[in-house]
Amino acid sequence: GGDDASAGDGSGDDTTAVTVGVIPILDVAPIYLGVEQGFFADEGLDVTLETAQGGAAIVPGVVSGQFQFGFSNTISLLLATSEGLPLTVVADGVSSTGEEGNDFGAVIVPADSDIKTAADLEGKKVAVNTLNNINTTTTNEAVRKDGGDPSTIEYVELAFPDIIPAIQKGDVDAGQVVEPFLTIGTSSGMRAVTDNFVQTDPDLTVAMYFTSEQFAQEDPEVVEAFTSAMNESLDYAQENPDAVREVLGTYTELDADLQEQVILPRWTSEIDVDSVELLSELAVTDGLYSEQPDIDTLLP
Amino acid sequence: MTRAPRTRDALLGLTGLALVVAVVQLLPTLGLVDPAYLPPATEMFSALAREVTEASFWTQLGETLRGWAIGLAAAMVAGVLAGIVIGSVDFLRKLTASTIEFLRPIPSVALIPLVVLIYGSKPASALVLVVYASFWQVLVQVLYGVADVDPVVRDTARSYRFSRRALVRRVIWPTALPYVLTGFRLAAAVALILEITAELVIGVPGLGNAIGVAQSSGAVALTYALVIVVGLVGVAVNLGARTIERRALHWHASIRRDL
Amino acid sequence: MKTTTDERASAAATTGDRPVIPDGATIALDVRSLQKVYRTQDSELEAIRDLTFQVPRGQLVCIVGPSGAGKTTLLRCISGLLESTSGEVLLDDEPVTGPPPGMAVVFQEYGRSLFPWMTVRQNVELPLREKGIGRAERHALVDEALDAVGLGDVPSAYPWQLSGGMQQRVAIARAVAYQPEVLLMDEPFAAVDAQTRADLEDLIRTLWKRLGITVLFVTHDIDESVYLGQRVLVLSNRPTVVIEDVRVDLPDERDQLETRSSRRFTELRGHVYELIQKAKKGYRP
Amino acid sequence: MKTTTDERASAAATTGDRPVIPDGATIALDVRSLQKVYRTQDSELEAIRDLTFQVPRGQLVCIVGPSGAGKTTLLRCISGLLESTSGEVLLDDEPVTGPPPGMAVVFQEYGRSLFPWMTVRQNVELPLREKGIGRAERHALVDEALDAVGLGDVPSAYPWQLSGGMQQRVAIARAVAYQPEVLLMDEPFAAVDAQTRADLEDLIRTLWKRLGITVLFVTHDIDESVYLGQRVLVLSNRPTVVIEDVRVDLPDERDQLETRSSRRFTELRGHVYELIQKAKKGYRP
Amino acid sequence: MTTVATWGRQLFWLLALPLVLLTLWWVASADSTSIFWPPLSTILEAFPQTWDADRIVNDALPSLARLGIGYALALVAGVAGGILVGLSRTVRALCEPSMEFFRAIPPPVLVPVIALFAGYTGSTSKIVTIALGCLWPILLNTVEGVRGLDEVQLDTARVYRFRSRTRLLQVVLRGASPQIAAGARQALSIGVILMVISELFGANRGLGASIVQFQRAFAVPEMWTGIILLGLIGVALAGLFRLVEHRALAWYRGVRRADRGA
Ligand SMILES: Nc1ncnc2c1ncn2[C@@H]1O[C@H](COP(=O)(O)OP(=O)(O)OP(=O)(O)O)[C@@H](O)[C@H]1O
Ligand SMILES: Nc1ncnc2c1ncn2[C@@H]1O[C@H](COP(=O)(O)OP(=O)(O)OP(=O)(O)O)[C@@H](O)[C@H]1O
Ligand SMILES: [Mg+2]
Ligand SMILES: [Mg+2]
Repeated sequence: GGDDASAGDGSGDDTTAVTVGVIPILDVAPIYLGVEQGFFADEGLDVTLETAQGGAAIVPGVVSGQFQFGFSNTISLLLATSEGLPLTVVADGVSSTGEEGNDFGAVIVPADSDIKTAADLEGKKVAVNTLNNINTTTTNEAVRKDGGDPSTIEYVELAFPDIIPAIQKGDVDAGQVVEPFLTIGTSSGMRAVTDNFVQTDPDLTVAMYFTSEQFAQEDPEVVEAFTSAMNESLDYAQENPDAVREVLGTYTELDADLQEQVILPRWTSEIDVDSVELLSELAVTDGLYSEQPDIDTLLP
Repeated sequence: MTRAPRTRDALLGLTGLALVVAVVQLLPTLGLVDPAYLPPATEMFSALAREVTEASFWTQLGETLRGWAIGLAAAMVAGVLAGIVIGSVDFLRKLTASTIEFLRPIPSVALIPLVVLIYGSKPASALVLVVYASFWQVLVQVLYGVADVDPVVRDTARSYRFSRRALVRRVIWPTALPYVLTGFRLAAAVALILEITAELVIGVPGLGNAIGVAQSSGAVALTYALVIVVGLVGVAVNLGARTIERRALHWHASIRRDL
Repeated sequence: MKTTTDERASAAATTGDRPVIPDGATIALDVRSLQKVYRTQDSELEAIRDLTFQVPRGQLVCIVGPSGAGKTTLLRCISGLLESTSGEVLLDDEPVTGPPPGMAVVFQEYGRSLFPWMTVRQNVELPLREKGIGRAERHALVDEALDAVGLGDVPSAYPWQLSGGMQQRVAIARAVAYQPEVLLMDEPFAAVDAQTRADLEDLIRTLWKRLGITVLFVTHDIDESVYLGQRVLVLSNRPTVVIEDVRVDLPDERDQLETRSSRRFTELRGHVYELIQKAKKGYRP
Repeated sequence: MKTTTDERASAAATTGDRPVIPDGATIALDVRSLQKVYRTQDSELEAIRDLTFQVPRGQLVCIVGPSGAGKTTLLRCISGLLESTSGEVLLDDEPVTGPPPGMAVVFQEYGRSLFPWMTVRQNVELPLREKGIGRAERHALVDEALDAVGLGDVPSAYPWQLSGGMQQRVAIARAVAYQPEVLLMDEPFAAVDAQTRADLEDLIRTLWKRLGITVLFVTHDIDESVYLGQRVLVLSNRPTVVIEDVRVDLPDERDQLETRSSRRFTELRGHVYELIQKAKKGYRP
Repeated sequence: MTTVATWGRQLFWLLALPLVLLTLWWVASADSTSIFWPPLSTILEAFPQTWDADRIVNDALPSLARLGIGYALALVAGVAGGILVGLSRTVRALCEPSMEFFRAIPPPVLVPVIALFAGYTGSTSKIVTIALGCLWPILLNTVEGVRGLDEVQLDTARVYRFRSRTRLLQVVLRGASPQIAAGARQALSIGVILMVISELFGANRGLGASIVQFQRAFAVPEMWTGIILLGLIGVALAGLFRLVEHRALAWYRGVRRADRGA
């Protein structure tokens, strides 16, 4: 894949160079798009995007000042805050579409599985990409809402690319996947059982962009500029799905068919505070931490 | 006279690789595994062929190789020096034994968040992981090598009152050399593994990063193609090590017998 | 203060009418009640029980004794490579604790004592370099030594390309080129042919005379011990003590044919042979 | 079809009036135009140029020659450990390609030929076990062999706890206990004392007579070669050829004192000594 | 008497440097406010709560069991393969490039392939991962050990026509054992590393999985306790290894010591 995404024309006089830690997945398309469209350059930012494999590596990177901004899922940010890491959210990242049967993440099972609804997941072995994180929390909530007891589910951690083959081999009964693996799964005959994000909250804020408190205090103008460019990018992405599908090819290795088929998430410049609070409560229910962190310090 | 068997060796090696390729080709085509997860070798190679035409691939390969080489060199120098010093001073050997055992198994992977924190800039954090992991490989081999000096040889050197320097250079070093080279080969592989893993996990630019991107995009054939590149780098490193070995250890029983 | 001849040592001489140590000689090597016990995990083995003898500077002493008596052990204690269990070894009145300067050793395991990663020439040259001898002189010494042992034509071969006897001669050349003050040799001619052996014997005597070095020479060849030595130390079976300290009162100029066919030579070798036979049978004084 | 005495071999005998190979004897070992060139990366070294000789079954042949001549190389070719460059070695009319059954070898590097992880007893016993000899008989053979070489008291020691001469005797005991049909020995007594050496010489002759084995015995001791052998093969300097095939026409019953002082013995040893001296000077037939 | 003194001395050598380093760490980190460098006291406090009986039984022990099985497999395969490869130039030439190829591939990318054959979630794929990683140092060292065997010893075995079984077990294996031990020792610590890496995939419990989860939940002191526990396990395993090596290589130490005259 080419990496000319950063070749924007933001070579103004007083541009500030910032590095953003992102995960090379569908969810961060807006920032690539925003860089391409020059939204960041307009705000005087020269953005370098660095990819990391997961939020766990991005959070320390932001704390240590190696990245000025980062992208991470909401639960990870809550966890970090509860452990006293000084983080501040600067923009929404990605949200659930809120449409049942048409979200960018779901729990899938083999077509002939006897798991028909979320409650059927009780006592089953379910693959997720990270234990004790957003995907388990939301799946648990979906099961709970369907009248099941999520505590009986046995979660197993597998990388997204391995979840589908693991389901096919019968190593696990079901798996929580996001795009493009959802499309890969359903097109190979699997069936979505429940849209865990939508079930939890149709407006669920799944991930957000953040910076360190220290940076936010030292360079409020840069943060403001980033927020505004980021929000612009998010809105732009939401309005131009075709542009999104196109930019995917620049930083992922999705083949052309998949680029067309994947279900895009919802991008919005509005952080849904309620859903963040809900997630924080659910995290307590699931025992991820015993005391809710102070959401106000985290959110802007 | 010496060329013929070496050509034969090379041919045999290629045969071995060809066998592996054949197995990888047959497993999916015979339906023993799902081609969606292990595509036939031909598909991997065509993905590879596409990849090598892209400039970014060569940049990534270069980044990986540079990180690997610098880390390995640092680990070699540090490991050999430390190994010889610790190995030839009884006091130090005893003193450090337990600490070495303690530090050695700590997975470099577990150090990733720390490394990211301390050494902000990214290639440096991969470097630290690479050096940390391969250092132990070299150190331990050198320690074994130093301990392997033939007592009669050591006595000879002692009775002729060799200086410490000469003892190290003329006696300990040649004895330890076979071990050092084994250490080099182990460390080279470990360094490559850590470099790639760091690229994969921390996002240090390089082949590992490319593998990560391919993996999370579900581009299976490309993932394998990149893995093949990593493997080939390993083969090349070993060839180099063997060449050095043939020259540096021509007196050693293992090489002599091969002539 | 240098020790000189002491009563005990002269009393031990039973052959010839003069003592084994000439009056007023300076003592180079003084072995006093040396004992060596090898300790292994679950057993002890007393190799040397009680050895006391003195060697004046510039003497050539041969040591003979049954196989397994403790000759190698003795040499290793003298060279400071092995710690003794009790007693002490003094070299020029200094207790030996590690290998002393100016000493060369030819090991019984000649093959293993050569560095396989160096050529013959490098093997011989390295100790000289360590001694700090200049390049030109070093080269001359190495060439001379290799020629003397008949290996002038293989300097660039590696030890493992040589026959057993040739390896042994490299080890000898190394010791000879080193120009030591004290030379310890442990069966150094065991692997060479009769003619070469005779040549090497004469080489050692020539060197010894020319350089005035002190030589301890372990051998199993009784004729050789008498032909070479000024004195033959006959050791008992393990645990070792001295059975007899034989003075070799042959003229200083020796000749392979003449000396060996002299009556006194035959007498002496007969005497030593008898002692060895007694030693083998377990005789202890 | 067994080969018998051939013209060439008998013609080579120059001492004594009978040929070195008795008429009608069965040939056990037939070495034909053997050549061995050592090849290293950048050089070649011709160790053996052209060796041809035959050994009838049950003969005891001694081989002498200057150091570095190629004696060890010859033994290694015969034992099938080394491939010859040209020519061939036949054992009982079979070409030797690998170590043949029923052969035992005592290596010149005796120390390295013992397994350091086994005790003396295990070292001697293992080949017997491999030969498929039952437990009881094996034990008897091992005990007997160790006693014969004077090591009856150290069976549970490890080789590295032994002196050089003792190690060599372990290697001899191993070969003796094996009860081979063909026995190759490469300077097997180099590291033992004179008395032990004499005993071992007699041991080998006794065994040879009792078991009727064929023995090839490399030695540097000319007296030993004449005392032991029925025939002494004198080799030239490298590249090796046979200088002379000396028949030892001493009576079959030999005695350390009597035989060695006989006139014929002195003549023979003088003759062999001369040959060696000629060989050393570079003489080639 | 002497044993007490010996034990005391050994204990000293064992603990001297670690104690010094721990003290340094303690002092250096005492006032640390950095999230990632908690004071050592905090870490030690977190230790007992983190590694309670439940964690030990359900996380640590299964991990160790997998490590044990994987390591044992690697040992058998590595030694057997190493002897084969070491003895035959042809086999060596045939296998070496392929071996180097697979050796160079990082376990994290190899794991999905292993999972394809050994299953994603069970212990099998983890054991295979551990075994594959431990294999290389053992194999390589065995190959080198076999290639460096004393020629005279090999000749002796040939001349006395040892059966191949005897030749392999009594001569080749024993002779190469010091170097095999070197490889096995090295593999041990690689095994611990892979025990963690293997649990990064398809695991929900286990020592490595726990550490990774602490790390991802930013439970830094707990993560440190995990790292320390891994180190301790390393030391314990090394001690165990030394016990075995001590017995198996008694002769080798004897050879070495013999010439030093102990
Ligand atoms: N490292 C050792 N451990 C235990 N015992 C040993 C050791 N080295 C030698 N010995 C024993 O000490 C005794 C004397 O050995 P030493 O090598 O000094 O004999 P030697 O007189 O040199 O014999 P040879 O003439 O055969 O070389 C022998 O009985 C031997 O078994
Ligand atoms: N591996 C080898 N490579 C090259 N040359 C060798 C090798 N082994 C022996 N030679 C050479 O072959 C010649 C004959 O060696 P060999 O060991 O057969 O002599 P030898 O008659 O046994 O001598 P010695 O009586 O000293 O043991 C020597 O010149 C030696 O340098
Ligand atoms: Mg000795
Ligand atoms: Mg020889």
